[in-house]
Amino acid sequence: MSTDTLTPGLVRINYRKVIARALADELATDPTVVFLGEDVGVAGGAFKATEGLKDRFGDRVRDTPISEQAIVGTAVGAALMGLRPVAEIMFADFAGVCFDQIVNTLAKYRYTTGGQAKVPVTIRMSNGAGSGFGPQHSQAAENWFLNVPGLKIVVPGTVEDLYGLLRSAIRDNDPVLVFEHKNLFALKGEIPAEPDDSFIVPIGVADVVRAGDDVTVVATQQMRHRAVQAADLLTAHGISAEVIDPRTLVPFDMETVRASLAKTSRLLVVQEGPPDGGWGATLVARTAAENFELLDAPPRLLACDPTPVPYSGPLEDAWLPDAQRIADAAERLVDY
Amino acid sequence: MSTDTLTPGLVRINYRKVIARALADELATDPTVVFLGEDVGVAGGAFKATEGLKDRFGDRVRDTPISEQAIVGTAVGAALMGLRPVAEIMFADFAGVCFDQIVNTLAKYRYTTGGQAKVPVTIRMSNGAGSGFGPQHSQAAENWFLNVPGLKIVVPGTVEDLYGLLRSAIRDNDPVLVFEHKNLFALKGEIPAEPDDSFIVPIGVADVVRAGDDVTVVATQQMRHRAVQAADLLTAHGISAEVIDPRTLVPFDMETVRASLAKTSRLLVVQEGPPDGGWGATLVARTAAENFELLDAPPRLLACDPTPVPYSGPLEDAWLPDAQRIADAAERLVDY
Amino acid sequence: MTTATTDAATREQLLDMQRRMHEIRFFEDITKDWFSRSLVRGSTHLGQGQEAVSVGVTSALREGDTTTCTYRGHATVLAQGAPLDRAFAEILGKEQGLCGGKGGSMHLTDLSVGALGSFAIVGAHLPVSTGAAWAAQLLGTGAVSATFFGDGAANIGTFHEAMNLAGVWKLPVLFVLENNLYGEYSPIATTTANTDLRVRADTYGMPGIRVDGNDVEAVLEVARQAVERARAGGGPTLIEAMTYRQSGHSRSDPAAYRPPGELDEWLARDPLLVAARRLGELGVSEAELDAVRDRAQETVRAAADRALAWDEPAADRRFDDVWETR
Amino acid sequence: MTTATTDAATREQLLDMQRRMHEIRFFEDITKDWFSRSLVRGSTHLGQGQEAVSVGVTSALREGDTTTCTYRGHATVLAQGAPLDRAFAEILGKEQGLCGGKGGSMHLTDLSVGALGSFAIVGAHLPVSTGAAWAAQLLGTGAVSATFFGDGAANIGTFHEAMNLAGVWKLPVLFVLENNLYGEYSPIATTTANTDLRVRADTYGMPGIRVDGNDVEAVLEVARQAVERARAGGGPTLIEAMTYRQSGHSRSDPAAYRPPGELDEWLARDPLLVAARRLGELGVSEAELDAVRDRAQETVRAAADRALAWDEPAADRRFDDVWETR
Ligand SMILES: Cc1ncc(C[n+]2csc(CCOP(=O)(O)OP(=O)(O)O)c2C)c(N)n1
Ligand SMILES: Cc1ncc(C[n+]2csc(CCOP(=O)(O)OP(=O)(O)O)c2C)c(N)n1
Ligand SMILES: [Mg+2]
Ligand SMILES: [Mg+2]
Repeated sequence: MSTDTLTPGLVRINYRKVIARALADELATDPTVVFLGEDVGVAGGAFKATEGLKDRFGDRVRDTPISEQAIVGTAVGAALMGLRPVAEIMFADFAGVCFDQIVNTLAKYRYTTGGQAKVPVTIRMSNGAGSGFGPQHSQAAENWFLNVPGLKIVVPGTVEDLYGLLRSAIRDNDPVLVFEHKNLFALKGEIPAEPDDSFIVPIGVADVVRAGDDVTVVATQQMRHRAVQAADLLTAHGISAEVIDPRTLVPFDMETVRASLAKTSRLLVVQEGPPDGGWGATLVARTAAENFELLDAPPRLLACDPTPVPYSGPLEDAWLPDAQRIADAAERLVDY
Repeated sequence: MSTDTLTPGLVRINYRKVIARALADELATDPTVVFLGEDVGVAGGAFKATEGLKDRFGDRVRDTPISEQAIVGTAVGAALMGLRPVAEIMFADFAGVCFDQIVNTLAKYRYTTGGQAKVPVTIRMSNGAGSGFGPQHSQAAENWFLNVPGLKIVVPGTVEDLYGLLRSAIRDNDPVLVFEHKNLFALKGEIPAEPDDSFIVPIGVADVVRAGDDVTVVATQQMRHRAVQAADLLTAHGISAEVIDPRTLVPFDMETVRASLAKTSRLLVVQEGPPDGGWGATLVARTAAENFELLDAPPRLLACDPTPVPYSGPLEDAWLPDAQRIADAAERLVDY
Repeated sequence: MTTATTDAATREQLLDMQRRMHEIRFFEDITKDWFSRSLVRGSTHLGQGQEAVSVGVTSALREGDTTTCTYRGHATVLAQGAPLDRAFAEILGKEQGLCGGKGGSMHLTDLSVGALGSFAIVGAHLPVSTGAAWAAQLLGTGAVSATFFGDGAANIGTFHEAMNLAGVWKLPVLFVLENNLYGEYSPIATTTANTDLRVRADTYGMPGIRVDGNDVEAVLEVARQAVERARAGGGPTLIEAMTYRQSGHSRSDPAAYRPPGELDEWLARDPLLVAARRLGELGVSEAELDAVRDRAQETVRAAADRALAWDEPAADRRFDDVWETR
Repeated sequence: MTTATTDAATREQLLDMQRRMHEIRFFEDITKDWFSRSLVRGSTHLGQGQEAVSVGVTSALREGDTTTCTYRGHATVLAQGAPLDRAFAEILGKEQGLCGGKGGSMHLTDLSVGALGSFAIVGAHLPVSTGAAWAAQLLGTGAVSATFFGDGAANIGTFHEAMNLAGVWKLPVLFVLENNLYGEYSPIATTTANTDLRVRADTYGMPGIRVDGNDVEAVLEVARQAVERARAGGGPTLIEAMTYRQSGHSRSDPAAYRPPGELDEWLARDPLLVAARRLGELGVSEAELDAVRDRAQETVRAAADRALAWDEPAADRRFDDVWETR
């Protein structure tokens, strides 16, 4: 994360507002980039995350009806004709409404046509719990798409990663789902004052957020930040945790995790969302199969409870693993 | 599986036709059971799996427009008013179209209302590859729903299990997704000539299909049958494989798997569909976390390739693990 | 616009509807206050100015009839008879909340009064009401389902599927389109090819009636006709109630996109004023009207106080209510 | 019904359309034969009897225009210009197939001729054509998108969403509804509240035109008008082409649900007969017509033979084409 004194050439900006910056930089760079979604234009977005784009880019930024299936399908069709559409689905939970378009149309287009079709569509969605939005507006919906080859999935956890990965996503020739965690909207970070390609973050490369020797903690988005807090707590117990943020779920950077396990021999995956069928279980399973001999303790998934996201504060707070629970789980692995 | 000589009181019937029998038996038993879907009534179903029901049960069996969202939502609404609707989604792939209704409405209704609502909806869908239906009609869509608490998921692999689990599903007070594997339609089995409650198969109970000591192979539906063939191949190599069919994915019968691992110390999960985010990875992860000390070899997931389901025969055949690949994977575990 | 007739509602009934509209208005005043003071997390969606639609339609219903509505559903759920205190408690995330605190403002539900649910996914509830109506048709209960949704929701797939299904099965459904001229922030003409939404009813083989949604008597009257038709097996009706959302879309929206003067025009046609004027014509005194209002305020305040005093749920209540058996 | 005018198509053009209809008919004869002999796995959906719709509409298009269609899409994809042999090869799952054997009968696609795809999910392609039209509008290419779908598809959510979006954005789309009176097996009246599907166009702010879908000249004429309107920025059109599926829904369907006599009536109005009669009026001899037919048969047979001789893909080709980079 960023410091309080500003580096020259950089601007300080929050996770919510960096979205418009990343979009603007790509819209300005590439005339084939277009952007559509509900209230994204004139109103500047439901979260005011896309303000100013309509004024600056006119017809290339379009407000749509409340028609998520049409939004995704339209993005696909436009992509086939040479554009690079970015579609906003306001809350990731609404991906349920256009799941078919994402899973059966977008993800499979290239394959089904034997490689004829290139579908460079980016879908931006706000995901995640912790803000009291209740069961239908708080899901970690990235876990719905793991079994669907053809998509790339990015889950930026910092301002810098959101900026760099969103730009990468738009430039990518494959469909990319970008999940923006709404409980990180106020998080601050630093990006270049002027568009600068060196701040683009490649898809598929994990970030070793904190180096350590005793246990590897893999976490994304708000769990990444809690994992760092947990690492602080663990230091007091003489435990040195390595925190890895994969940043991309598909394709997954197994190599960085493997290299870490070669040091630590212990894996804790902290995943937002219920435990079954998520990326956490997938990572644990791959690790168990591919890196069994590296492990000195059972690889462990710490996820949310197997329930929908409850609304009430005390329930939602308990549902999300906090730093203490992460630290405890890591400590148990080290003590194994 | 069944023998060629018919047991008295039993009838021999195939996997496709047993669907109408199970539905008829429940419709006859409970007047609140109703059934809706596209072409399920007058036409007897796209696979002729529901023939005769409309004639016998009249208005309680309804043909719908091609409107999957309305089909599921209507089932939910009817369930709230005291009915036990069974909805057919013709191909499981079309669950994409009504994913929101299944995931956000049906699965969460009870929770969101704090337990006020009981939603005894059964959704029947034909899933699976192997028949040349191509990328949008061949998916193992059961893997899309694992991260969604509130649903039960059953995946019967025999005529007896389909009969018994479909009846259980309809009687269950929670939403149940029933996946009927279309590449098993011709499989034969035996069920009672007259409705008989002792043939009901409970949800959440695995079946030890074949006992063995050296390796535990867990597989469902067509993979279960290939696993049994693989066990035969392994016998020739002096390896004794235990084959477990979980039959239900949610809730999952971990106890039966654990008991088997206590004997074999080796786990091979064979799962139809791409590897990431599926029930296979979930089982491997749970086993690694919960039963690490039982394992003498890395728990292994043998899944299909990380691609959509290809249409062409040689491609689709290669995409699905066959008995030889299963046997080889099991043998490698035993040799570990 | 259909005009209200004197026969459509007795003085008593109108007074009662006025009381309920006042209660809902006060309920949302307090809710707004709680949110603006960050006493509550998440978001809320006020329907102030639209109360006459829910109160009018539910007044045409009888026991056994049901409603579904949106995240902007306080009015519908309260009009259908959910208790004020437990509705407040749900918004506060309390144990005694209608949904035990699991749903919140966007999910108020009270099955005991036929308020089948508030839905946070635009359009998701329309087929649920279709299903409740199908059950009524099959069971022969004569019950009717009313589903409330916005002008923006008329562009989503479920609207189309539910309307067609109800039309072809002749289900007893009232599709109550609360046309408040905006989606979240988008004026209807920017998102809707033909803004005369009522004509869509034709394509689904049902009558479409436009009504002044700020005139509770007028709403009651068209709802009564639609209910009668539905109970008699005549099938569904689309009621397009023209109304206005006096606040922004949600807690964070100042509604700066509204053209100047628009709000004032609609405030002058506030449903509480419209009903008060009518009650005046029917001989109800100012003092009586004030008393109705003051009693409503009293009732709502007392309910809010009760809700505030209740406990939050214990953290492990989050595990309950996922499955009945597992 | 709009009637064809002599101006609408020259004799040459009609002869050419007749040739293409014959080719499509023979193409499906062979496909049917392969499936009935289980030379091919999976399923296929024949559109025999409906050829005039695809041939008529695509004849109104120019280079750069695009189509999308359904699993019942052989006609559209071939009419749009995909090569017969590679289309056959795709159905056979051959390496040389249009999609390398990955898609099959339900997914014939040839981007090089603007055949953007055949879709196996009912309604999924409508918004894709909307998107292609949006690109044309933004890029100012003047290109038009035609999307073909059935009467049953008119009841699914994407139909509604795509029609409304195209209407409000005034996109250059031809929504070509092939009304063949049935979904899979369900007659339209059992699934559709108002079977006059053309009127739906009104609710989406676009013209709706019904045309005799078995008269290729008539189809061409209305398509030309719609294309002209679309290119001029006038927005989308709904064309409801009344036609008939001469076979069952898919390989396994004997179509026993059809009332007696219905098929015969429609066979008497077979698009090949209609066009032949018209060509006769225009002075084309029987012998010339026979020659057109025979040449078409020849062409198609030769294409089938080429396709049969091609190789199946190597098994590891299944790993290609999932992602461009990974
Ligand atoms: C499927 C879906 N898409 C988008 C949203 C976000 N959203 C919530 S309210 C709203 C506007 C709805 O407008 P309208 O139907 O007119 O109802 P109103 O809010 O005016 O009562 C939108 C877009 C949602 N909740 N669900
Ligand atoms: C979303 C979805 N639901 C159901 C189906 C199964 N299905 C395939 S074709 C068909 C009937 C379509 O009827 P229509 O739109 O009239 O087209 P036609 O087949 O008559 O050309 C159905 C229900 C499907 N492919 N996709
Ligand atoms: Mg509105
Ligand atoms: Mg049809």
